[in-house]
Amino acid sequence: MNVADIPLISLITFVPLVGAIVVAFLPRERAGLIRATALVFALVSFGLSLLLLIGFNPTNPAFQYQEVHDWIPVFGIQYKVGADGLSTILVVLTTTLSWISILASFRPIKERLKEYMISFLILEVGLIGVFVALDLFLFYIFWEVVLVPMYLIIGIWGGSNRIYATIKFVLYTLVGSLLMLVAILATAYTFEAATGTWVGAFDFITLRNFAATTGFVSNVQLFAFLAFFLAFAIKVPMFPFHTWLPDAHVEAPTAGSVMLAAILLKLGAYGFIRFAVPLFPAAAETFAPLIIVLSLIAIVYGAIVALVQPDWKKLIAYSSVTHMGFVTLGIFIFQEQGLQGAILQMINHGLITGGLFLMIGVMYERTHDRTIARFGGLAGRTPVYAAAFGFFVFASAGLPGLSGFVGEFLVLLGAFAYNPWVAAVAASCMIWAAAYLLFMFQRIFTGELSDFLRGLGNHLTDISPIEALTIVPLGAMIVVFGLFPGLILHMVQGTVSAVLTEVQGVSPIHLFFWQ
Amino acid sequence: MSHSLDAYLILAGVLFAIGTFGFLARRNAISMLMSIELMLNAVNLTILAFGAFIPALKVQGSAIALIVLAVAAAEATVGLSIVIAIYRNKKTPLVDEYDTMRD
Amino acid sequence: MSWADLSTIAPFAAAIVVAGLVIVTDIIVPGRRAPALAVALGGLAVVAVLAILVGRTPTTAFDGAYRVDDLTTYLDVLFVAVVAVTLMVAPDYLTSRDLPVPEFAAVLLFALSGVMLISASGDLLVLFLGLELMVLPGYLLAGFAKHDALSTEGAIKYFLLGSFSSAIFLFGLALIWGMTGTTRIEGVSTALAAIVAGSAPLTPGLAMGLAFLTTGVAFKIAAVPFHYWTPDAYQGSPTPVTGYLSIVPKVGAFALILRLFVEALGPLSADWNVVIIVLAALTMTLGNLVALSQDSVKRMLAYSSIAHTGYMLIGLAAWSSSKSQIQGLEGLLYYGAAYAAMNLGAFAVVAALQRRTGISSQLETFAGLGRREPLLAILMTLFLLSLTGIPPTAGFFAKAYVILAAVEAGGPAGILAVIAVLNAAAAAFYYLRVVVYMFMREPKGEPAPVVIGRLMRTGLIVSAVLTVVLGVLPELLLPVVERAAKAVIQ
Amino acid sequence: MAIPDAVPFINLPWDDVLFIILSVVMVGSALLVVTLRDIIRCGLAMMVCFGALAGLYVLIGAPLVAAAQVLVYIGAISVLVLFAIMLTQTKAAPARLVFQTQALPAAIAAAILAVLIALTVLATNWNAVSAPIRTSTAVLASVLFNQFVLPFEVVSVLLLAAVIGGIFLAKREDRPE
Amino acid sequence: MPYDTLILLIAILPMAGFVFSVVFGRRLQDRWGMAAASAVPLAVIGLSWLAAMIVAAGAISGAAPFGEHGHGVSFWEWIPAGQFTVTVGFFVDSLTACLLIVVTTIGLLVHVYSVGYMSHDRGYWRFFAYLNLFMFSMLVLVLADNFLVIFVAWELVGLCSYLLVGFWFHRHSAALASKKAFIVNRVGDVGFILGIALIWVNLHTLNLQAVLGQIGSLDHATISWIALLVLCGAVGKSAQFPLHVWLPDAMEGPTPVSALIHAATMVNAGVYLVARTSPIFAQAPEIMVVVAAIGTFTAILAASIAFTQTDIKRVLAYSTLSQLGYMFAALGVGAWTAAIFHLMAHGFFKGLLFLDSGSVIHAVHDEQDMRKMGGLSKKIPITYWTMLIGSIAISGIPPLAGFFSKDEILGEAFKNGFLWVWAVGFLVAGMTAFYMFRLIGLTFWGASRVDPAVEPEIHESGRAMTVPLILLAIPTVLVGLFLGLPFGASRLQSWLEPVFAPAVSAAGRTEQPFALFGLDGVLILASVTIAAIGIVLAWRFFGVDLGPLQAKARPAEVNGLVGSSGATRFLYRASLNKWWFDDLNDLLFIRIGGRVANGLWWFDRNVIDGTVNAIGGAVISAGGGLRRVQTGRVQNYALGIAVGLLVMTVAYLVIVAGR
Repeated sequence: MNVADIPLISLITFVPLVGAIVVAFLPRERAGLIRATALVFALVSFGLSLLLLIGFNPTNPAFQYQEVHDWIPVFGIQYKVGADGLSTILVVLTTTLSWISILASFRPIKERLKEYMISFLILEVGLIGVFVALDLFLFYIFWEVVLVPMYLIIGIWGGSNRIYATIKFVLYTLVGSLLMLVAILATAYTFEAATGTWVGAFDFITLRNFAATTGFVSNVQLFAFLAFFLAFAIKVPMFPFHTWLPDAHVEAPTAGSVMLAAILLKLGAYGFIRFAVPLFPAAAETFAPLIIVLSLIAIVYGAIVALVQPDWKKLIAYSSVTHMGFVTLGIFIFQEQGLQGAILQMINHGLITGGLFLMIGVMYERTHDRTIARFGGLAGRTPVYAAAFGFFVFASAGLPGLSGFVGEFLVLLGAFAYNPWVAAVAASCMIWAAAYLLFMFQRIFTGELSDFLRGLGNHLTDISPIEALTIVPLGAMIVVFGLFPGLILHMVQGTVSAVLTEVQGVSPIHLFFWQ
Repeated sequence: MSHSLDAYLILAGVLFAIGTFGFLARRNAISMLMSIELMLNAVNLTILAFGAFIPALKVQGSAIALIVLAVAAAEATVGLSIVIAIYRNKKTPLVDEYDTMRD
Repeated sequence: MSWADLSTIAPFAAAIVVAGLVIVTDIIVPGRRAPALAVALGGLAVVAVLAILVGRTPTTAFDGAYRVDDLTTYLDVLFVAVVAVTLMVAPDYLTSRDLPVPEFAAVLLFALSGVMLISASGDLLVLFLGLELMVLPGYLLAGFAKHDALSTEGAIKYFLLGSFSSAIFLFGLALIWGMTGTTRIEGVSTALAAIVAGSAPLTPGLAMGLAFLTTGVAFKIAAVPFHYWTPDAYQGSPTPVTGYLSIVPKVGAFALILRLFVEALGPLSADWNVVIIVLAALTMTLGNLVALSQDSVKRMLAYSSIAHTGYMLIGLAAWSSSKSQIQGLEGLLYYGAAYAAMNLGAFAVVAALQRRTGISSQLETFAGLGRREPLLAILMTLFLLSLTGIPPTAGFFAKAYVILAAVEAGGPAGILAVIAVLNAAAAAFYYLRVVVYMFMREPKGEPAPVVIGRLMRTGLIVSAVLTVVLGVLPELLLPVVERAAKAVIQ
Repeated sequence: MAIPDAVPFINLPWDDVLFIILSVVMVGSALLVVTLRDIIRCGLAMMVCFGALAGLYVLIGAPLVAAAQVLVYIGAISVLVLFAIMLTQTKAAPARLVFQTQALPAAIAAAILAVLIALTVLATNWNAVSAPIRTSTAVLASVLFNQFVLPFEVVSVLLLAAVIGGIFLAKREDRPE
Repeated sequence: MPYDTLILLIAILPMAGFVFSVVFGRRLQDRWGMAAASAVPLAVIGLSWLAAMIVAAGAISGAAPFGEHGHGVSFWEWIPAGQFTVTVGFFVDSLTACLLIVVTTIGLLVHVYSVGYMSHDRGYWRFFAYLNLFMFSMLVLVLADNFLVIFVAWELVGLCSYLLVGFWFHRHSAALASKKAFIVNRVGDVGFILGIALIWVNLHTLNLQAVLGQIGSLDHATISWIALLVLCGAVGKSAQFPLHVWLPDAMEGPTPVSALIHAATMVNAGVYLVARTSPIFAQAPEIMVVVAAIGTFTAILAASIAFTQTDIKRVLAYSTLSQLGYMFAALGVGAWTAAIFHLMAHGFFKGLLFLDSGSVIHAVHDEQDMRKMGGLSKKIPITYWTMLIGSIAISGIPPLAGFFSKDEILGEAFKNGFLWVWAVGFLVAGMTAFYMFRLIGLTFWGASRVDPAVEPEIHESGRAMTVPLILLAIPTVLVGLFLGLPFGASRLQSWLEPVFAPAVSAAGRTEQPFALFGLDGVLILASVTIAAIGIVLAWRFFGVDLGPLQAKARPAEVNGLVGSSGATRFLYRASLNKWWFDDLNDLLFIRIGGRVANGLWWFDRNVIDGTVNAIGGAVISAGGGLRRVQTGRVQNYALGIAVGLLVMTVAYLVIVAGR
């Protein structure tokens, strides 16, 4: 059988599901077996995604490895998946962090291990699905599928205030996503009304061409874009919609936080790039100024608030707000470097913040406390841990040579071309980031060992090999992408130019209360 | 007067209204049941009046009325049996005291 | 009355015969539930088969009083299925409270015959009779646990208000007869079409008739503000009955709406559509809001069923274009099936928990279920997610369907769509609350172990499978639904 | 001797007079039904009311229905009701309040309803004929067994169901309470 | 070996050393001891010094492939983002060569010195790893041929500074200082990065040579903006006012670090950058003035503070600031060569001075307060003599390095018509001489105030430390004569002429011949005099013990002078409190900033999140309210239905009437 015939993407997507089912039938008491099985399936999916990466042809801007099966022909709804550069990168990111997170859950998770692994694998299915779905309906389904396992992961294995956090997370996300559902249906219907056929009404590629040629009527664009925007903005999360994030992060178990920060937040940005902007360019142009302002607020505001966080995880959570602010900024200046920077920033934030949360988890395992005030002088006691953490801290602060820098710089460059003052405000985050990150690092690692830590005695061991195993890949990638960002940039070049050709030169819709 | 449909209809309306009042106002389950019978009869009167004064309906009226009569009977049966059943449990026929379930 | 007529009404007749047979078996072998159940379930199978056979070709009998079309078949099969599952779920619950299964089955079958009559009626009087035949057994079932104060209380509330609304409904029918001079559905619609077409303004009498009819059906589908009976009746009834009550009479009433409003009063759709939109908005909003603050899962599900009435009404609200009309009806019918599967499942789980007497349906009962009864907990989660409308479940696709219709209709219906999704988001809160209790809370004290009989298990599995299948492969049902909808709107 | 075709002195046609009398009786008794304190009297008043109604039926030219009315209601239902009353009679009952606390709003609502109906009836043109059409029993029978045969059968089923369920609910099997 | 390889090696070797130390350093140290841990780092620096020297020689001599205008090597395309591409590459011309000489030489010596200085520290291997990393970053900084790559190195040296200043992280003060250094630098970097963006947006390239070549094509405003923004970066890195606050605190780091990073090399990066981009500045005269102003102000500000500091390293730190001020002033007045000249000279003598101070501190057991020293000249002679040489050099006494470089700056300033620059510079020259000899006096001369417990154990440092001192003393003496002998075009001028030619021509400057018996002579005389005055004053106040010259310290007179008038008292307090800059920052960024941050957080919890929760709460309580409608009484329900019916009827009547 020909290699091209292998439904590679479907395999990547559903191998974890198979894993979940297998795990479901394993005896509850065989913890080791359950762990191993989950890890193996995650690794298989990871390996397959690497095949995708290798087989992907960056010079071809089209969606590759497409699989199309009719699903609900009445409405032209298909099972249609495919990957362009962006999808491929994000899929690989997902599969990578999935197995890392599962590995990282080995020690912390003892309660209801089986349910945990099942939820986690299903979560992975949803995440990958979102990135490869080329049918809006399918996309929405995967989008919602992500919600449930995350809800359980936070709600069951989370911290003391987990239920509040998880319900907030779900409801908040639902409000956005359900409106998005209405928007998706409205879009499809508009297409059907215009062309007289349901065929392709949910097919992204068809819709994109439609948007490029005929274009959706302006009020549909406005409504649909706003709905999409709300859904994605909540997920990103953008400035006024961000308050679910700190709670969710603080309460979630380590691996949960990792997936949340590294992948879930990317869903929103991905949605913007893939759907919101190309489908409704005029509306996007219309609201771009507003979104840019919100992004700037997020960048500065998030950083300042992060400065005074008493909780280790909360601090990183707010730093996520800042970094994702860069992403949305980069997207909505509609400028080549900006968009590439945004995508790069997505990946980097995934790696870096994921790493940070893993590290925090490592220490939480020993201290069962995240109150920064109770730490201090850790560097003397756990030098390797401190060094590794410092590495991620500086990566997060955008130190050149590490991956964080290139993304931010490209966004700045784009922003500057858009408007120097925007760039100036955004650039100020270089100071902020340094401030809150180093302030945190200083409080936790330098000085004399705090009484609390001294009280832990021998529990306070340095990082263990298996933990290191979860960190090292991330660190390596951070360095590699820092020195050779081209690896990613070449992949996404096609996506970027495709999106920009959609949106550039489109004149914004004139609103009586706007512009 | 007895030759005008309106008279009968208004009469029926009044009867219906009285029935409604009884249903809303009485406390005793059985009185409420009786009120419902009044309302049904009001409807019957309407039907017959239509049957009598609208040629298109002529015979139908009576037929329908008969059937409605039977339905009313069936309802009464069920109703009374339920009343008896609950009376066994609650030892009172006063409906407004059946308010265990609320909110 | 000819043989042709008889063969046409065969399914309906069969249902009644089966009811009779059940009673006979009970008289032959008294005090044993197995035979009666066997007869009932077997009979139901026969009924279903007959319904499908007869339904292959649209026919009429009793010169148009009885009419079989695709809608009839679809609904009949649906109702038979629901009744069958109810019969699977109920026995454990009933016998543990020593309530007789045969009588239960018989009454249930009578109710079935009633609702089948509705779905097949081509005559307003038959429609009314069908309605009565559907609800009267309903009252009895509600009070079936006759030694339980709550059950009888629910029953009498249901009965009193029910017959009150029946009287109102009947008055409305009378006025329509007076206006149109016929009881046949086509007759009515043609007459009304003539009136509407005529330059003369619609008479107040017609308006009043519409008002009374709308009130009547709004009560039967438990639309706000005519929903008051629902929570009490549902909470009081024996749980399996609640499951049945929340589905068959509701969907039956919707069938009534299809026959009466869409067919007979079709020409006046412009008038009643407005009211429907308002009702829909009120219903789903109030249903969800009140459900938020319920501590008894049963009562919560009662309010949620009110909310779902609202969602189903969206299907009728999407009336602006003929395309959206079809779309809406299809959505409504699909929703009916989906709703049946998931709601029945949810109540089945509650029933399973309450198998022993004295177990309340308070949230506390569900605490830690995830540990004690993983299967039940997972199934419950599935049903609740479906009720929330999370893909890939039946509930999601149904919701999407009606919303799509509303979006197509645009205008006020479009706004209704937005209201609907906001409601859905709010609803997630109380559905997920149960999940929270099942998986994230530990039980107080030592809860009684749960025993699930084979029948019960089958019932649960069936509804679970349906819930998933209707979500993942809607293609299976869509053509059927489409034909059914087309049967109503030519 | 020949009866004058109008009542002396008030000079109204006989059936008008009858109509008035009957309707007054009916409405009056109906009001008693919903207002009397002693529920047994209510039952009796209901019989009277239905009797008057039967009279009206005759007047309207539906003697068969009138007969059925007398049989079913005065015969069956009322008796049933009276039995029920006996069964559920509590010593205290008559002493208790007759009306719900919301009697006044109920009255208002009912009044508005009546007025509404009356107004609509008057405002509507029912294109009715001026004289009631008499229905001969023979025609009615044929209609009933052709056009309305299905409803007729269904009603029997309905009654059957009602009876079965009714018996189940009402019958007292001695079980330890 | 071809030059390209050498150029690459210069930078790569230290990196290799760093990686090696990170991986094996710790084990080597635990297994084989200190020497093993430092062997590789030393070796790589030595080699890279060798390579640097060869390359520098080639570049200066203009040998092929360098020629007059230098030679570039490019390695790989770093960022390929559509039109925007950055290729990492190195570029070597005579300017680079000068920097290479300074950096590698001093770097090498500091490494050697550290072997002795750090020999008692457990973090020995770590220290060398950091040093290597720094060398790598610094060398990349001077070699890079692309603005963005410069920026990368720019940040990396910042990182190294952070790591090394905070080397003793268990000291709270060290941790704070390192953090402060990094953040303050970031402030400047923001300007720099924006400048880079501005350059690209206008020229679509970031290649150094290309940009400098095309800069003329831009309009004046843009050029000025670019210059200003680039200046921000320079000011941050070179600790010029107002971003000077980090440098004194940076003295928390080990002394070799202070010598290498905070005196000889990293802090010069700003000077180098401005010199490197001289064509840009040359076309933005207003900005040049700004540069000059910043430089002069910093020079006098720092000098004034240095007067009263008692921590030996802080005195040197402030003198570094003030010398950097000189360099900026030079850049501002267009005396680029002079700036570089002073940069090199200062690199050597300030490096020397710091290493000396380190040796002193070592001798008196980690005591840095000069009030607890004195009379050390006999006990640690090598340190003493080398430090004396350094002080003379910095004071601008001929014929040592400082004299030539400083005089060239002052002379240029005067000739280019920046009289105010000259005047201040002139004054500062005197102040410098004064506080340097105050330092010498307090430390080496007079009676010993050393803690008696330590007194007997004071001894000269080991050879590892003294040899570098001597080696550094040599250039301190000779570099001026060698490079800057002003008759005709000095050697350095001839080297750098091609580099600064475009700038000079753009600024429209013409080199006047040097006139010893003319203006220049007068100026030289003047500055030498003022330096002498400074020294003499210092002797008068703090004593002298120099062969024939003998005098006692006169503290009373110092106090008398300070107390003489309100003005003097104020000046004294101002100097002591560093003109309250730290307090100002503390107020602005710690107190007020903290308030703002907390305020925002409150806003976040109570307003934004509050709204979210409020909506949820409202919905739920609405449900709670509505459920009361369900009274449980049938009649109430019935009434509800009846009312509903009435409303419905009316509604329909209305609707129908509307048709």
